[in-house]
Amino acid sequence: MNGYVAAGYGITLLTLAAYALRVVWRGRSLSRAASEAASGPPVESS
Amino acid sequence: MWRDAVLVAGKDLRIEARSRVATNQVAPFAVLVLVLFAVALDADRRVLEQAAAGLLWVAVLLSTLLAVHRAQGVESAEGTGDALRLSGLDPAGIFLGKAAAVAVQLLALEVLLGVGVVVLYDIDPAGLGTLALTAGAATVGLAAAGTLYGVLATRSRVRETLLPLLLLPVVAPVLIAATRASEAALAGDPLGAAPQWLGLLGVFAVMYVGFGVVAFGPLMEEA
Amino acid sequence: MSPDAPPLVDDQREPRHFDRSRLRLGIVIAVVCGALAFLVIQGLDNATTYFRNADEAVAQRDDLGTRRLRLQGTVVPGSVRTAGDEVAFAVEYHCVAVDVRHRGDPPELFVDGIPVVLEGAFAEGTDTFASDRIMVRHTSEYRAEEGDRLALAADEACPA
Amino acid sequence: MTNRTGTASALTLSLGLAAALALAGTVALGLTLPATVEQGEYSRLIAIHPGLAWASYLAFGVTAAASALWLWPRTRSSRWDLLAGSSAEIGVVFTALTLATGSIWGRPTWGVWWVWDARLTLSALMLALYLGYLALRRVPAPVDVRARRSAIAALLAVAVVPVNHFAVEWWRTLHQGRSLAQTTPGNDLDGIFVGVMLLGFLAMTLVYCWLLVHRVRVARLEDRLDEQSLAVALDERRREAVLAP
Repeated sequence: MNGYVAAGYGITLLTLAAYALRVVWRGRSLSRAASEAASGPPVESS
Repeated sequence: MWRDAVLVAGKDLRIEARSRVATNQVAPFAVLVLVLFAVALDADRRVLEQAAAGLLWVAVLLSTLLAVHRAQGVESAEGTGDALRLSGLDPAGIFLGKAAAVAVQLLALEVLLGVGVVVLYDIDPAGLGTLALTAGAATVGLAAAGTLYGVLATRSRVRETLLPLLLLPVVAPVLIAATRASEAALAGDPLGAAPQWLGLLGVFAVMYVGFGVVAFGPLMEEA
Repeated sequence: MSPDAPPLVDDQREPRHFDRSRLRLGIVIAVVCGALAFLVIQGLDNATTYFRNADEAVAQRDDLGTRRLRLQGTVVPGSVRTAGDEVAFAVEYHCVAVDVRHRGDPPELFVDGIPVVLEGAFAEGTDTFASDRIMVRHTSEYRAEEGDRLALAADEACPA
Repeated sequence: MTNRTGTASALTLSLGLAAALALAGTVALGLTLPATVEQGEYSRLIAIHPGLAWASYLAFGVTAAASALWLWPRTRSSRWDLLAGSSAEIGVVFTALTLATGSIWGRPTWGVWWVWDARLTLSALMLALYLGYLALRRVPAPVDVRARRSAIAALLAVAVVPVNHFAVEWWRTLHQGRSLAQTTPGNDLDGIFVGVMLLGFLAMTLVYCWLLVHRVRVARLEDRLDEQSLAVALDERRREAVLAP
């Protein structure tokens, strides 16, 4: 396969995958943080 | 609306005249830009001659950023912005006044830069009528767009970097059209291209003055 | 409306203010639409922004001088000659041909009968175009590789 | 579904599946397109490049529509603001990819990576405009202020989209004309290319929708967490103030 064609497809698929992973991963970490915050801040002994 | 505009424009111009920032800092900066281009490109005088129009308008564009920045800075200091908002002046009038003040400063600057280009770049000033029309239309567009985006970016700590990012893409058509029209004017417009570029400049100016008149009110209410 | 019940000042002012901002919005929208329409009409007219077709460049030869410009035309089949690092060929548009001398390597897809955009200037005192960049201009039509290339060139036949 | 973490749901699962299928089909068919006389193998990039451009127009159009809905007092709701911001971010990704794939196609076919014709210049401006929009959104400000500001900026910026779309007809460009308007109906090969291109449009649209749902949910979580942390901070400050003396 031609290098330019491969580069065009490759860059598109990789970028879309990277962006999608970033969004989904951020959604996970945020919803975890949100559920922790909703159940109150972690109790610390002082 | 118009009376408010005159009031605000007079106020801004008086402040600029007293503070002398425009004459002592902005104008020298613009001339410095011209000189730097001249030093960088002096090896080939023909390049300088061909690029004169573009360099002139790049210098104007950079100065516009400074002028807009000043015009907004005047309002963000010591609660004058709140005073202006509560003054009962028509927001459209405030917009037109601030834009007019910026436009007056830019026009003065363009005359200075024009003389600078003639002297430093050894340009034969031809087509003065077309050049004057170009400068007028481009200045109105730059001042209107600058004032509108200036108030968008105001009141944020990152204003210095945000304003160029917002404004430069918006006024890129002005840079292109003004450069092409000036090039054509300097060459005596043998191909008759100048009116088309002037038309584009006029359309841009009309559109951004219109946007500003409508959008300035809601933007001022915030914050 | 009865004349003996004058409306309150507030009642009169509020709707007037409202109407005014409405009116202003309407005027601005109309002006912006008009300006855009002007741009479109002018844009349709304004065909000289990116390149000149070969026939226009020849017609404007005297005004153009040795100014740099972009020139568009179809490579005349059979006109391509390579000599050293120069390529000589002719491009034509609307049956007006321009001789071209190009310095440097032509792009990979440069062949007879394709439309190209050339960057350069007319050489002083001649009608030969000295080009230093060839860009191949493509259309959205697709022909299979095994199809014959003559079909491309035969599209427009000029009177000899 | 109370114990799920993340922004997935039945909707995103089905959307994601459809998007993945369409994208896989586009790539498979796109890579097996026949080579053509004018462009050789490079015409295979047509399966993705126009689709990416279309998706970016769609994204910026959605941003503008959502911004208008926020500005209209009767439909004002924070959800339109979140939708506008999320859509613009995805649009920027698609615009960047459009420029990248176009450049990769242009190098072998035109002979240059980049030219300053009307279409390419406007696409670059479009990218810069929306990068500015995203920067404006990131400026710390109360939610309402941010929404109003960015809604106005979005409505100003969207003008570039139709101008860009028709630029290839209004001005002479090195870029070819609008693909669908240029094909000849009788040409079989045109039919194949148009078919694959349309599949690319569908695939990119589905990818956009899937990303958008996730991104909006992430944006809502971000805003909610901001509010919560603000509330927690205020609370702590109050307690400190009470304990201090």
